[in-house]
Amino acid sequence: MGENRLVYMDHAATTFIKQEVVETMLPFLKDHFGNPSSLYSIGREGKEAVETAREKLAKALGASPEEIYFTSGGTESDNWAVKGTAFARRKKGKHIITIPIEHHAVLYPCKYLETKGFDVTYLPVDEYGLVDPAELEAAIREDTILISVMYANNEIGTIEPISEIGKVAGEHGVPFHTDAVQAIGNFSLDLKGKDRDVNMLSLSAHKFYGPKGIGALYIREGTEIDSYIHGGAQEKRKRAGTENVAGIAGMGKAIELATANIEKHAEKIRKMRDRLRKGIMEIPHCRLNGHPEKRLPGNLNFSFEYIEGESLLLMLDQMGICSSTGSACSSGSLDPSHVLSAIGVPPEIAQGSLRLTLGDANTEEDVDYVLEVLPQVVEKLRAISPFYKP
Amino acid sequence: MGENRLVYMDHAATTFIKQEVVETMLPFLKDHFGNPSSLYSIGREGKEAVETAREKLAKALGASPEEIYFTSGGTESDNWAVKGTAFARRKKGKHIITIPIEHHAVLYPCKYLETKGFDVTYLPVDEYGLVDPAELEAAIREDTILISVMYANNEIGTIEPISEIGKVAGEHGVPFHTDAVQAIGNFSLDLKGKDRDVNMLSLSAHKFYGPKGIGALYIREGTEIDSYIHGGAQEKRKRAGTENVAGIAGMGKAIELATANIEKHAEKIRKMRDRLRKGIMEIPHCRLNGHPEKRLPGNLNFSFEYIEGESLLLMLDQMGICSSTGSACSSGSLDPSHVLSAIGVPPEIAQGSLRLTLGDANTEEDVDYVLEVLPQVVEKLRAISPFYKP
Amino acid sequence: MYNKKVMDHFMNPRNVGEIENADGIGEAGNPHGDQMKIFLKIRDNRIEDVKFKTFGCAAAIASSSMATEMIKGKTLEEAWELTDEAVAEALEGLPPGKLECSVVSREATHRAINDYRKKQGLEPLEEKT
Amino acid sequence: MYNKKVMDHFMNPRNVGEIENADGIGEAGNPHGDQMKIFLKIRDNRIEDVKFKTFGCAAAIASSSMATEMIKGKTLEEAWELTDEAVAEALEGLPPGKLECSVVSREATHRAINDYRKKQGLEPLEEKT
Ligand SMILES: Cc1ncc(COP(=O)(O)O)c(C=O)c1O
Ligand SMILES: Cc1ncc(COP(=O)(O)O)c(C=O)c1O
Ligand code: FES
Ligand code: FES
Repeated sequence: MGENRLVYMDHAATTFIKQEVVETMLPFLKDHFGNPSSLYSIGREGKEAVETAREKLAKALGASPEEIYFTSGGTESDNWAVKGTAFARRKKGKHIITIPIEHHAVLYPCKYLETKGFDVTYLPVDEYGLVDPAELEAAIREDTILISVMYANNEIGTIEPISEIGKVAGEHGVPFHTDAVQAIGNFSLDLKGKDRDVNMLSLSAHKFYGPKGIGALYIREGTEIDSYIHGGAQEKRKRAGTENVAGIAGMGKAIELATANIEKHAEKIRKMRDRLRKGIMEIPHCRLNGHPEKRLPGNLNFSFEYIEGESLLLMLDQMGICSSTGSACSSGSLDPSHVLSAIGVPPEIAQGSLRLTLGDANTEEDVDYVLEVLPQVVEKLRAISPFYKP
Repeated sequence: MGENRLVYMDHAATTFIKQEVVETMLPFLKDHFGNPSSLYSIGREGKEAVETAREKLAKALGASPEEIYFTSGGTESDNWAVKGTAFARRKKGKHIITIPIEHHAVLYPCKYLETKGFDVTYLPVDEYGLVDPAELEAAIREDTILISVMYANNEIGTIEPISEIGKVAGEHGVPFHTDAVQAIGNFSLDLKGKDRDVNMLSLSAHKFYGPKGIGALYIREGTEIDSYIHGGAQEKRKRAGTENVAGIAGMGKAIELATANIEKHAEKIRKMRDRLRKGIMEIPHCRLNGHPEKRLPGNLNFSFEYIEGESLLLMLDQMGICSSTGSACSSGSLDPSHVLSAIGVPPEIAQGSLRLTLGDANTEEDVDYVLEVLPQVVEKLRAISPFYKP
Repeated sequence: MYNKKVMDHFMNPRNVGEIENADGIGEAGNPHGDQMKIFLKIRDNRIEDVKFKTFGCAAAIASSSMATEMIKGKTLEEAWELTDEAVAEALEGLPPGKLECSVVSREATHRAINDYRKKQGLEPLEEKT
Repeated sequence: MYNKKVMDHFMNPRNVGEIENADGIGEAGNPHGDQMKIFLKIRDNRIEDVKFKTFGCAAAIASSSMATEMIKGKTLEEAWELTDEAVAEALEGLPPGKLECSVVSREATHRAINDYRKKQGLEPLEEKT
């Protein structure tokens, strides 16, 4: 087995920051330190950087700059969208529809709202994680005030039928939020075109080669939503707090780069991914989780029977391969991944899950390397497993 | 009048980032990009950086690392402390005590809570902005569930009697939050010693030579508080969201530097400040706002009669001096600074207010320069003013 | 936030001062507490000289400066027609929220003109709205 | 998160395998779905050989490896006394939350010993709690 190689296949967890992005950030960590709210010149440089980034985000999403609000990341964006809408529309109803495979940044705010008198429907998804728009429509009630369905799932990569869902939501006059944290850079969004029924959309820079701790919420003009973080007059008084100027500038650059040539980029990643998938599927007792086709170009999620994910992950790490797992052992919780459970993967199989997510850090050699190492590691662990009978 | 000089006297708005701080951050913007929640090695580097920073913050505050939670800045910390406590203790009561000169990051959450059925007492302060602990005690009711009083005010620099307030709060069993955003680095905090009655404390890195968009909330063990941002398991499940690792690492370094030699540092700033103050007080029709002695070492806040603050600020900016004002014209609101109003400064005088806050960017030459330029600018504006009769 | 033209009229305002025994004096304020006072010297129905004093933001000062420049040498009827937009345009634009800062200049000018007319025994002109 | 010793026992676990016709076999699991199976070869009341198979996290595998190392060559009474803490200590510590992963090793060992005792017609030993 090879050594001293680092193969990063966990792009869904976070990405490296592109060189140009770091360079865009640096001036705001060094000389241009002024507070964007200040009136004098050195504050205005910060202000300009913030507005330039806002324009870049708007352009990438097909939105207007006035509809972009900066936050501290995808989690805050999701919290704001869900709770901000729920509280703003409380008088109109108390029913929210979401799906059980959302990120915890959507699910836990929903759970929290349940303790505050809201009703949440966790609409079941199919074995691939897909929402059925007709079922969604049937779940809408008189008092439904929000629908939140993610653009693409972070664990199994399944891409939801956002346009159809948006259409249903729009027809019933229910505001529609989508967590697009995993979507940016993987396919193009167009909030004035095919995504025109989306009212709110969350994103996070560290998933598209930008820095951590910075994100945004798109809020379509006219959407009813409360502020969530109150204070100073930043972000048109909708999201208070001194702006993370360096982070915002970096995110602007990052989204520009990530959306410059989406099709070609996605194609390249998909090609590598498909070769890896084919190779891994040759390992016996292995199944692919998520949809065979409707999935993020870089995403692979397998279950290897008879072995446990944290062990697999750590052995791969020892071989220089960075991956992720939905095993309960890895999280310190008793239950394996809520996503794998929701699509019906039995717990003992979910325990042996491995997520590999490809991205710009990868090359065809990485694929070769994983195809060399992974089968050996799986075999080694199976040899230790009391469940495995060769 | 001189040219091409930049005198930054707005340290209360934000500070430059120290070189060592930037250097501490850089590795996490470059190679060490792993997600701290990941189990493999490159994630663990991030995790370690986060924990090292937590220890540095704890040490600087006299707290335990387990009591430090990272946030996206002072504003989020204040929002969390106020709303998180209010919602967690709702069953015990609905009364909150704060003061009218708090930062909007405390005041607006309080206003928001009033719309949710909470009762807020805005305890009047004296002409210097000081809280009277006896009055505070008298304001405590059976159903008081939170007291929030800032450590030091950002506009007029007044330092509140935090130990006495804490004692009163403690004796009545009311949790006590203090916004210490302006305090860090200016005098030493000791949450196990003199500040032991503080239950929650907010801070923000960009006020002590760290980056923007990162802060922390100290939460004393045993304090009842709800999470405010729900999602992943970060921060012991109390504050979700992928950590801003670079920002956190930077904040750790920044607080270490800012608290390494507080007395000497504060003395140096105070000396410059006092000379500046003496010189400015020679300008006729000028008054100092805030307490003559109990104020932050770097803070000066004057009102110059007959002139308007935004004009003053912009003329100073043209001369290379960065400052701040409480004028309504500068904020686009009709009312001048809520802080100056609360300490009884008449609106027309508040309009002519100027805040100069000194810090590590300043030298004695800066003081000389401001003393040369400011009187001329004041005179020039007074010559334009219809109110001024020489 | 302000453009160069605005900054120039703010840093070097034209026509600052008062006119002794002015033929017309007008004063106007806004809810910010901002205030402008304008002094006109009028000969043959024409503004021969104008001076002002303003308390207010840079936009208010620059607008005062520009407005006085624009009405100098004009007949009273011409001066009456000067709009806020024309002043803002001559300044090559004002930031959002600062457009209203030029209102005081127009109001003070109108009052000064009517002050003169009153002294002359003429009917005051009326604001069109 | 795991120290070197743990990683060593995880990457190169000692005593992996099964013993055909083992004298005692024990199995234990935890609510995570983790599982350990232990096989003892016993001679003169002493553990002459031991093998295991474990499904679980690195801590579980390393604990299994260490526990089997520690009981090998011991009398059954000595082996019975092996505590989770002793295993964790021999591993130079386990991360918080992973201490319980060694519990299955102890339980499986106890069951294997009692399995042997049962086959020998002896009373099972009892857990102290
Ligand atoms: C789908 C999804 N939503 C939300 C988040 C949270 O974003 P952040 O890490 O910026 O808090 C993530 C990533 O962690 C994600 O994958
Ligand atoms: C006293 C006080 N509290 C809170 C804040 C808000 O902190 P941040 O700018 O990090 O949002 C500030 C500064 O803006 C402040 O001075
Ligand atoms: S065996 Fe599941 S956490 Fe250790
Ligand atoms: S005069 Fe007050 S904002 Fe312009």
